Amino acid sequence: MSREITYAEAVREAMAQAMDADDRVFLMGEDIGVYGGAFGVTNGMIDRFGPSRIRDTPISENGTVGVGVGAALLGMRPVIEMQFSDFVANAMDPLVNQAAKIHFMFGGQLCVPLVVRLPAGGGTGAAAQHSQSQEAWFVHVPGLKVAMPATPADAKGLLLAAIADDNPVVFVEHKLLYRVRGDVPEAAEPLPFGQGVVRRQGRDVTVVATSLMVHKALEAAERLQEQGTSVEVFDPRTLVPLDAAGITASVMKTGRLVVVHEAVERGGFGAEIAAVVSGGEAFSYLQAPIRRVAARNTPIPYSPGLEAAVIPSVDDIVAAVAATVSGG
Amino acid sequence: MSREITYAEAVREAMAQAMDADDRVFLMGEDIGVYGGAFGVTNGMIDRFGPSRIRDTPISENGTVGVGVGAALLGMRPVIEMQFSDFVANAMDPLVNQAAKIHFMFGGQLCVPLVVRLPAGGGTGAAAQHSQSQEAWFVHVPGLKVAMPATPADAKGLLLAAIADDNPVVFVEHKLLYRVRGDVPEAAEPLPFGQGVVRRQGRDVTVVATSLMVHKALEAAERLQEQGTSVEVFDPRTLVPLDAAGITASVMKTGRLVVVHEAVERGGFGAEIAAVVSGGEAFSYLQAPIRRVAARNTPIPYSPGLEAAVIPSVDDIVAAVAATVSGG
Amino acid sequence: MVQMSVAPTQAQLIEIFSTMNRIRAFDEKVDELFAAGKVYGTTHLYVGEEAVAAGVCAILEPADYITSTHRGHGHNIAKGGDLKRMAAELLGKEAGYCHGRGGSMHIADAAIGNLGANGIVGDGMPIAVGAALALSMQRRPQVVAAFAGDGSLNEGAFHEAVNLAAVWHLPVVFVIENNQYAMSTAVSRAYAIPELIERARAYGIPGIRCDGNDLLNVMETAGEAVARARAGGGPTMVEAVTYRWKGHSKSDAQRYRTRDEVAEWKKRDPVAALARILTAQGVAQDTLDALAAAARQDVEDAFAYAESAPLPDPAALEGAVYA
Amino acid sequence: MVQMSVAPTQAQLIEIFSTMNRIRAFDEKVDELFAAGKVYGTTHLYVGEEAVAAGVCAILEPADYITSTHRGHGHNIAKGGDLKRMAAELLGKEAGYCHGRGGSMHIADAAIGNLGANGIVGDGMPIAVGAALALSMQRRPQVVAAFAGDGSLNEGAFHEAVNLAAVWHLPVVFVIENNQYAMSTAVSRAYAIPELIERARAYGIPGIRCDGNDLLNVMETAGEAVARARAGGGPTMVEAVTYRWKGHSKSDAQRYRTRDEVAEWKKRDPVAALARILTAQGVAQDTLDALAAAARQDVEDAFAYAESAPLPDPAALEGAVYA
Ligand SMILES: Cc1ncc(C[n+]2csc(CCOP(=O)(O)OP(=O)(O)O)c2C)c(N)n1
Ligand SMILES: Cc1ncc(C[n+]2csc(CCOP(=O)(O)OP(=O)(O)O)c2C)c(N)n1
Ligand SMILES: [Mg+2]
Ligand SMILES: [Mg+2]
Repeated sequence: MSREITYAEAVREAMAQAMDADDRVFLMGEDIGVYGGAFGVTNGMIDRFGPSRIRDTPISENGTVGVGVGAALLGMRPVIEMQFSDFVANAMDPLVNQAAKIHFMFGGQLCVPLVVRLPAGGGTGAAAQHSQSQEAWFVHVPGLKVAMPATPADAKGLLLAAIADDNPVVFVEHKLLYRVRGDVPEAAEPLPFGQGVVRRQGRDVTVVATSLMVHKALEAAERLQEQGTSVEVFDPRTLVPLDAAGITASVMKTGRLVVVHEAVERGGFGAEIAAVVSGGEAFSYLQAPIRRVAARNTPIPYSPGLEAAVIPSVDDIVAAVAATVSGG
Repeated sequence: MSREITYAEAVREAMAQAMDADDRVFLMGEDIGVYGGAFGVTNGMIDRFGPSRIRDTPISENGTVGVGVGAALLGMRPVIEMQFSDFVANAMDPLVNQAAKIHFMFGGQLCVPLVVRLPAGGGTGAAAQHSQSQEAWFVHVPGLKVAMPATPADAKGLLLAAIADDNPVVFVEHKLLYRVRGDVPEAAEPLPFGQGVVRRQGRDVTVVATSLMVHKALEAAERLQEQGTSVEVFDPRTLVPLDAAGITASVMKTGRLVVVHEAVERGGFGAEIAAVVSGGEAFSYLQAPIRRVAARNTPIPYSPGLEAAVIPSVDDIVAAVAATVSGG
Repeated sequence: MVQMSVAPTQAQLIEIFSTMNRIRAFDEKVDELFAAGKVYGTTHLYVGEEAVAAGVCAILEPADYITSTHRGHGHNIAKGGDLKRMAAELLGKEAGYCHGRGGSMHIADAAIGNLGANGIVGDGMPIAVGAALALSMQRRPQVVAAFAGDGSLNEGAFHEAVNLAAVWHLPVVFVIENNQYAMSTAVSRAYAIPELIERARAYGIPGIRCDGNDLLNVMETAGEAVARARAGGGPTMVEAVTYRWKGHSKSDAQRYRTRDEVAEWKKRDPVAALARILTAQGVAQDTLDALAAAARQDVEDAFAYAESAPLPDPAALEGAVYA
Repeated sequence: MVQMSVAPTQAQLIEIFSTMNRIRAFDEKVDELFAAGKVYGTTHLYVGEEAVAAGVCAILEPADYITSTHRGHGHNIAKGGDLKRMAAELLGKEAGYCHGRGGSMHIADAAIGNLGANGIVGDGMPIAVGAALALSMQRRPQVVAAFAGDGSLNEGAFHEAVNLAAVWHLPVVFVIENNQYAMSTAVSRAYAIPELIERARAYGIPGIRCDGNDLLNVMETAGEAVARARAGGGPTMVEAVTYRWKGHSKSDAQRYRTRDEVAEWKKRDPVAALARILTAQGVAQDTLDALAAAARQDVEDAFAYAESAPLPDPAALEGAVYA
């Protein structure tokens, strides 16, 4: 059974179902209680689960993630909301130097089943310190897993899997997706990590896109179809583990690749995808350079026209795909 | 005039000359005073410049970098030593959310001439929390520049340039390079950022390597020469700005690319180079997949045999180049 | 202990009254524009807290520095900022302080010593300490005031910065605006101490609490702290107890507090309180009304200017990242 | 206030004496092996500070938890750790606690409640607070002791963690090993306060200082703190004043302190002090000598075992990253 709910509702439902099923699951974050979180994701949860399990924290991102690690070591399954993704810069140390390494470093004696939810991305006029997309940092940290769901159903399924995972998971949600609606199963069914999905079949070019950009890529694909270009849109859904096989297969079919993400281009996850493809089996199938469509290499500016110019648009994707298909 | 000194001496000399020439330059860090820093880089400087300009800090990486930002706003030129690169995880917020964004975010009113020196890398048996190579994080942050010198002369010249730069610079030094000797000019001559250097000319394959790996790549090239393979070794020296033109030209000449760095492969800077090349002019010259030689996707383990297995070796480079040249 | 020796003159108080009215009028106007959907992004309003910024900045010299917060309009106005450039920034215009790159949360005015508002809670404090370090190394006589909210004292940045200021004995004053809440979190839920200045002792620096809605008390307290800093006596923490009248940001259902509580605090309006003092000193009500009206007019003019100002050109962005 | 009601029995003291000797012997051996170039990497020795770990862990129940530091060998031994697995870890062997992946700075023993040494100064404290949170949510009776150095109290991690423990009233004891220096930095250069427990008040929790070289004083103080935590009375900060005899780590010219100072502190040897107490209680010197010799022998045996143990297989690494 499924029904249409929003992405925010899907995230909330995943957490609530996990909490119903497992006493060890609890939430921590700033203003997640009566306030319901800056984006309303935890709205009402405190009424149902109480302030111990929907645990408002003081403004202490570093301490909160560190405490999450400690609680996880004793068998709890904390789910931490960063109020904005940007503030995870304050918690890099416990995430990277503790959560990610403990299992390995202590020879497997302990594990850290911790989820850190990051409301990421721009498009809200919140400017440079409230609009970042930092997933590439975490991809580069062995010991972390990274999920980046684009749809309500994926948000629910992947979050259930993240909470059930014995490893620390960075869970990237895009603020502009929270209100997006989609069909979501009622049951608590985790979606496996590492399995991408072909969102749209196509012949001429593969577009690998993440999070909000999946939707922009699909819109671009519609437009390109009208121009006679058949675009395959691939959504990896999790960045670590990555469905390299899925991407490779798609590129081997189409012979062309465009990677789209909202994070700034330089050093972004698109580089990793380009490296995986240009370093692998699909290399010899490539008929054109791999193009990246990503944010310009600037902080996110405030003014709507500036912000729109920095963040990739449907037009940008259309142009990049067209260039890739026409160029050789 | 130049003479042979160590990399550590070159770093020290750059700082001392900058301090002699400019009152605004000063150093902050943990135990950089009488102790001389964990790696002896600032040895003796306190005797010459005194405790105000060679400023020992309490163990407060976040605060120290934040304070560095504030001092830079008022015209000082702080050079901060992280005792180990790993601890910069504690200072991501002031570096990323303040230093990198202030100039842009405030419309150019202010600038942040700050240098953060990171003794990075493994090979010392210091294990997971004292051996990381995190340069890829900073490459992904617009507003930061990133230098990664491989030789004493570059260390000196690039550090002089970093200190003279009006922007925040992340300066990555490899611990195992500190004792490496090389010819270094006596004069204070800054080296421009964004200019890579061909360390060795070759015809068959381009190896782009950074920091300590430049030396391993050169050693591998020697060996490969004996097997009849002519390797061009390219050292970008700075990652931001990147000498993309230099890399592209080399790959257009050789038709093959192997990227080597010590950081873990997934999401590493090698991905960015692969993306630059596979997305640019050199794409159609590529005769083989782009290979990456990098640390395995694990934290750095302690035991010498384990550590050596994780960090790229000369053998690994030789094997990757051989495969690239023979595979098509 | 250093004390402010002279009470403010009436002329000074009248000027401060104007400042507080400009702050009030500016943020009321911003509130109105946001409610009408005319401004992009979000904002944090200073209404009800005017005496803190106005009192502290009245004590500072023009050449002194401040660092500000996400709730920073009042700080910039009090330090002498330009309403037109503020309005233009909020409307995302090229004429704004940041050429539209910053918006409400990122107003800085280097020329008047405002080293910047900050979207990251707590981060103004290390920056202030660094500025104070620069002043001390440069042997300059200025001091730095770091505005910070009650919510910011649990950040590591606060802790590390205040300790560095204490150990290095720097000319900085930490002005903690205790407006009772950090977003939805009451001070009592974030701290196990009755007064925030308890924290000062942990770093070996003086802490003084004052009524943040009482301009004279703010000035007296800031006066002591600034004088100490300027005399080489090191940092002080000032806790100014006040209240935020509006929601935390653009959208806030305010489920964490009661209407009664808000109403109670509105009775302690800092602007009205200063008006009463001036009236008691014999200043005519008409004069005060005229000053308030002039403040509102300045704000109207600023936004009128801003509305007609041109938008920035995105082509300039990539060249704007590096100095 | 909760007090430790019963003084330790002689049998207990003798066991603790053995523990302290094992700690001493272990780290003296490690020092010797490093000096001889027989161990890879670096290490931080606990010689001179044995009474702190031994005293605190004597108070803890076996099911209680600790978090440890870079200077962690003593903590693990005091909590009941296995010398063989420690020695094997230092020699990078598969039989080590971490299968050679961790080394000296990363010894954990989940089975005895040691949640791990830590290479990051300060980071054990939030982990301890998290463990205490788990215990409190799980309604279990255990407590957590977080060992931390004097240098760690200026990290944001300390600050945020202690505040969370205070606000949430968690069963955790912060054991601050004040050995006078953080690497080369004397406490007086890193803090503008005379005693580190001054920090406790800033979070609204009790702080108690004790002589870290006096086992009975450590036990009494830890006893009070642990009893409070176990009784639901929330966190306590304990400052144990002690001294590190050896250099900070493998290589340290010790330019920041004098030989005289070190010699002065060596006169206050905590192991000798406990020996004197036992002698005064009538325990024969021979018995004490035998215990010390047995401790040294245990350490020799452990390293002999470790030397002959097999190295780990790198092939296992990639499968070891994720649980
Ligand atoms: C590091 C960080 N964490 C969280 C936030 C989100 N946030 C913005 S303002 C705020 C509350 C701040 O409270 P306080 O310091 O008391 O200032 P006030 O808003 O009351 O003026 C929060 C949680 C942020 N901007 N930065
Ligand atoms: C975050 C971080 N900063 C710096 C270091 C380097 N470092 C390791 S131990 C140490 C001194 C610690 O002093 P203290 O806490 O007093 O412990 P002690 O060594 O005296 O036992 C330093 C600076 C580190 N490991 N982690
Ligand atoms: Mg507040
Ligand atoms: Mg110490």
